[in-house]
Amino acid sequence: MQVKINISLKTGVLDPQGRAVESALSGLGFTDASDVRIGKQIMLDIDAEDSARAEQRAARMCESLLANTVIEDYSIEVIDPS
Amino acid sequence: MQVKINISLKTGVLDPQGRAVESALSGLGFTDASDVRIGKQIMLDIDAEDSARAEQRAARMCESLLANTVIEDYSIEVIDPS
Amino acid sequence: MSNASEMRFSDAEQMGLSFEEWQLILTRLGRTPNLCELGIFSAMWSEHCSYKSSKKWLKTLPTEGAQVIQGPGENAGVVDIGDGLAAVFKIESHNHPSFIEPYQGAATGVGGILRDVFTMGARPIALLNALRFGDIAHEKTPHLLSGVVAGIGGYGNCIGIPTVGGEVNFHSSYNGNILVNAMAVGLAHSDRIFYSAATGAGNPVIYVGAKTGRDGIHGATMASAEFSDETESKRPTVQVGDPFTGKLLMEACLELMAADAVLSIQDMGAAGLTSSSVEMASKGGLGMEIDLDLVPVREEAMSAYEIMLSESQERMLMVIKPEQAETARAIFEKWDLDFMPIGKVTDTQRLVLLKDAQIACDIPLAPLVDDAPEYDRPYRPEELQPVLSTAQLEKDIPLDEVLKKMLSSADLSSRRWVYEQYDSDVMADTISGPGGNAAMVRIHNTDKGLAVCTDCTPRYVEADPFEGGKQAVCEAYRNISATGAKPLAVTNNLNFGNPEKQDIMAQIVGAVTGMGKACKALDTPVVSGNVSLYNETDGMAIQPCPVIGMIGIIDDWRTTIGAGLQQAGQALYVVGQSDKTNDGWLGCSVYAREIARREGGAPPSVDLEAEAKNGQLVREAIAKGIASSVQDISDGGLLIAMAEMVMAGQCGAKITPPDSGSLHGWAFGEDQARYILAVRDAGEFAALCAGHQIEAVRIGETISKTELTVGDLPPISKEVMVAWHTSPIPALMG
Amino acid sequence: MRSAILIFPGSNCDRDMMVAVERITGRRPALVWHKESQLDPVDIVIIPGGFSFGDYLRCGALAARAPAMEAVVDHASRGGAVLGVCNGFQILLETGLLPGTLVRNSGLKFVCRETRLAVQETIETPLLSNLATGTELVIPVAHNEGNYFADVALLDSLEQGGQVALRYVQNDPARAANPNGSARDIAGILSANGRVMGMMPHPERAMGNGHASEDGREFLTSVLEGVAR
Ligand SMILES: Nc1ncnc2c1ncn2[C@@H]1O[C@H](COP(=O)(O)OP(=O)(O)O)[C@@H](O)[C@H]1O
Ligand SMILES: [Mg+2]
Repeated sequence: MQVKINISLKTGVLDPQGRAVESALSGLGFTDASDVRIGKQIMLDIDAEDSARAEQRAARMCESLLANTVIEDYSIEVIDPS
Repeated sequence: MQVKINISLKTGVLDPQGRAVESALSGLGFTDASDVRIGKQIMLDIDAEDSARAEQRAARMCESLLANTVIEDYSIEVIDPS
Repeated sequence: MSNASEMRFSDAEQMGLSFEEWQLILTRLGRTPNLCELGIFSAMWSEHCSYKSSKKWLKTLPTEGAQVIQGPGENAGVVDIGDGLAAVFKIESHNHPSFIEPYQGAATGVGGILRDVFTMGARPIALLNALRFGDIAHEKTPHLLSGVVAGIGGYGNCIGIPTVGGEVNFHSSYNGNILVNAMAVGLAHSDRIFYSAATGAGNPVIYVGAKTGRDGIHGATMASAEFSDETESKRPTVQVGDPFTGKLLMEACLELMAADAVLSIQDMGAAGLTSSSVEMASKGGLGMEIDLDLVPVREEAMSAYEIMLSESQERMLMVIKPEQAETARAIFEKWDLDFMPIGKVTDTQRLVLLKDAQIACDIPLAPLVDDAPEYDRPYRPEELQPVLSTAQLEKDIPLDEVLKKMLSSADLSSRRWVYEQYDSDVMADTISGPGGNAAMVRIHNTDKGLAVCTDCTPRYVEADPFEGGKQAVCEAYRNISATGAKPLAVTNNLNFGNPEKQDIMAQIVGAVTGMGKACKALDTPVVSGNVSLYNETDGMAIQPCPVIGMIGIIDDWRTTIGAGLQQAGQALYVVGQSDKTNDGWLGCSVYAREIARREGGAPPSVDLEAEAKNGQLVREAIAKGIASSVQDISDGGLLIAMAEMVMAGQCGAKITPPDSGSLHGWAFGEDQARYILAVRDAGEFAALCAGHQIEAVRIGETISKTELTVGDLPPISKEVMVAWHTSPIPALMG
Repeated sequence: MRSAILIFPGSNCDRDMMVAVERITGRRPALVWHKESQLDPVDIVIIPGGFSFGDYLRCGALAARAPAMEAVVDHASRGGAVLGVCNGFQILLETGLLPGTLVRNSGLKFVCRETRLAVQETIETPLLSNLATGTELVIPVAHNEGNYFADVALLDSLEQGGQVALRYVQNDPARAANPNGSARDIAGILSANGRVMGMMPHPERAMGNGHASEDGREFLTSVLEGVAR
């Protein structure tokens, strides 16, 4: 089952990369961009009976490794619940 | 207008990070995970009249800075076309 | 093209083969090749693997000397450095891939050259690079510069080998063809060097490292083709470096070699499994049989052609002692790497590949290697450039203004922005890192130090290939000598345009001949190298750039000195300059380009005898503790060298120009074979010079104020010079 | 003085640290492979710099989940001393033995350069025993992610609790003191009990004897003598 996990920095956590990208964008003339934040997207296959179970496993993976829950939030989407 | 950009490695391009994470997951007992690929998710605000225009601007930003189109694909989603 | 269908000349042509080469393949095989076979021929006969345009001239290089353990022809050169130890080193280009994808191109360049070195049983101890970018104001330059530098750091920092030196220059001829050359130096026991020749029919052939994907297929032929805007848009699959796996592979290979299990070993570099299997088998005078279904792959349905030509990174091919197979497997398992017996050595002198239980390739090895075409390409040297007189070039601009312009010019400004992105201290043996003359790394746990540098002055080579080839060697020689180390040997990277053009071929011939002559005169034989041709975009060739990487040895690293001035009250001398050259050679100089806005003109001539003599004098002055700082005089001339000594030092300098002649010529002329020395004892130094029958000119002394004073002109403070010097690149890069 | 140095795939300052510790103490540290789940009793565990697991996912994230780190957590929970340098600091943060996080350098580039550090006034700790408050040390850094980040409340509490061990101070007048944008110029911190320390600068690269500075030796000597008492 294909699962998509989005990991983003909690609000208030410093995102130097996002900041630098924002200033680079404005340097290139993209002054219409603001509030740039950079997160991760993890795609993976989980061998599970149903999507509820896949989501549960994904959450476990996030809690124990994929996200640093002190500074990051995560969201899970089961893409292909075939 | 809030825009979400997903950037992922093109198929066939080696994803050493994904590989390392996959083997760490399996070391932690998550043997049900496979095919891990790690990409980026960029959230930003674009000052535009409508979502078509926001999407167009985002595509420009991807082409000129955000994505490395030699090895990465990108997709754009306008989240809040308010 | 499908694998099954019979190949035609049009297919061969697409792969870059000529009609004669196609005919030769038909004759040698006695039949038409299939796709996989044709791919193997085209890769092996590409410029990149066969050196078909340059071989004739490479053979003229001096490659022997008492210090040489292994000259060109192996993965890297090997030089004896005493105490049972050997330095193993080589330089390699990754120009085209770095232009397409600067980060990954540069990173994989570093990974590749490191594999060349540890394949020979050496632990890498230092990395260097030589980079050329387009005009600093060109729109692509910042992107390429930042990507390449990040990529070099990305690989070297992660794998934990210090990047200790290199060079970066800018010129519009590189706008569409940047140069990225990476050099690695390793350390091995001189009686435990590993080679690539396969041994013992029946012995297992093992594949280790990362899995094979569809990356960079036909990179070797790409590197041999001229660029056009079209190739840029084609965007072949880029190889991605994985320094983490590279580190594991390095540790696993070194551990396996220590366990005495390896008979022969070869990394998979350009043309991947093709060149590694062909070279191992042919060097051993044997054959090889490989079952491609056993090759670890990371993509589905890969054809024989794709597996053989993939340039996926971090892979090795080995022949091991059969009885050690289990030990070997355990080591690779410990490091979480693939370890797969994929075939065996045979005595058939053929390369036989199986795929899906069928023969996918069966070709005799001899034609692949021995019949690789070797061209004697015609060449026609351009007319030599006129000598430009100082009067033709000198501009009526105040000296401090010229100094400011020069110090903040693209080519002379500080490279700190670049080298601070490299971990230059890891391994904790860096005695002096980037930013000075040659870098020095300690031989771990000993008193010895290895000095290393890379050098080339393309504008000289363009103006006069022969003198320019000599000069590249001499400049490296001076950089090594200025640390007190004795120059030992060189590696070289020949970066040129299209050799099918007679003027370009003449550049190659001239530069290689000059380089050879200098290496012979200075007893620094060539032990390895690399050739990168077709560096042209839409018919515009690069300034020729035959980079020299040199190593030298010092018995006690504690005796080395730097360029920075140490103490007030010391005499400053120029070695290698008689009063007669006070007029200075401004033709083809940085001054001519930056201030007089005139490129070309004959470059300064190179006197090899003077180079050897002056180098010897400087090394002795350092060894005897007479000199306290030394700087060689190169780009920008005497005043730039002097300014660098002040900027790097603890005190200042007051120097006096000669009474007559051209002030700018004296300050910025680029006459060769010169050094500036600050000496502790002028009397001792005079005696040393007299003993060597060398005249040194006293130009001034060190002073306690950290400033540079020239004659009666107002002093220029160190802070001001440092600001001129360090700001340009950060300003460009934002 | 018994010490142990952890080695992960991708560690690359393990040998440098081993050489430094042996030079100071005359005794070779035990080298512990990441797959080992037991630690022999030691006075201090040192987690060296490098790119454990390639820095993939987040720096230190994969190493923090290795079996050997469970043993380190045990050791720390019994009051054992731990020093993490550079990647070792990142690993300690991921393990939760130290609070806060390290993010990308504000310049978004790897930075390798000399820095000057000032020893802060801290809670009671064996790790800084010989170093008076205000002592300045010149020690190089080399990292991509050394930008210490925590929310204001945590930063305040670290300061008030005497957990800030080292700060960057002016070295070269022509350059910023702080090489990476680190909050409040923090270069190293202590755990609440003063027995676990993480720092970005590399003391093992400032051992004199050919290095540009000898201050790292002074620093490590203080650490090693402190925990041996
Ligand atoms: N310019 C040169 N001068 C001397 N030797 C060279 C030169 N170019 C290549 N060689 C030698 O030819 C051999 C093949 O080089 P190369 O194809 O770059 O090796 P690899 O396949 O390991 O990349 C090496 O031994 C190399 O040192
Ligand atoms: Mg090789």
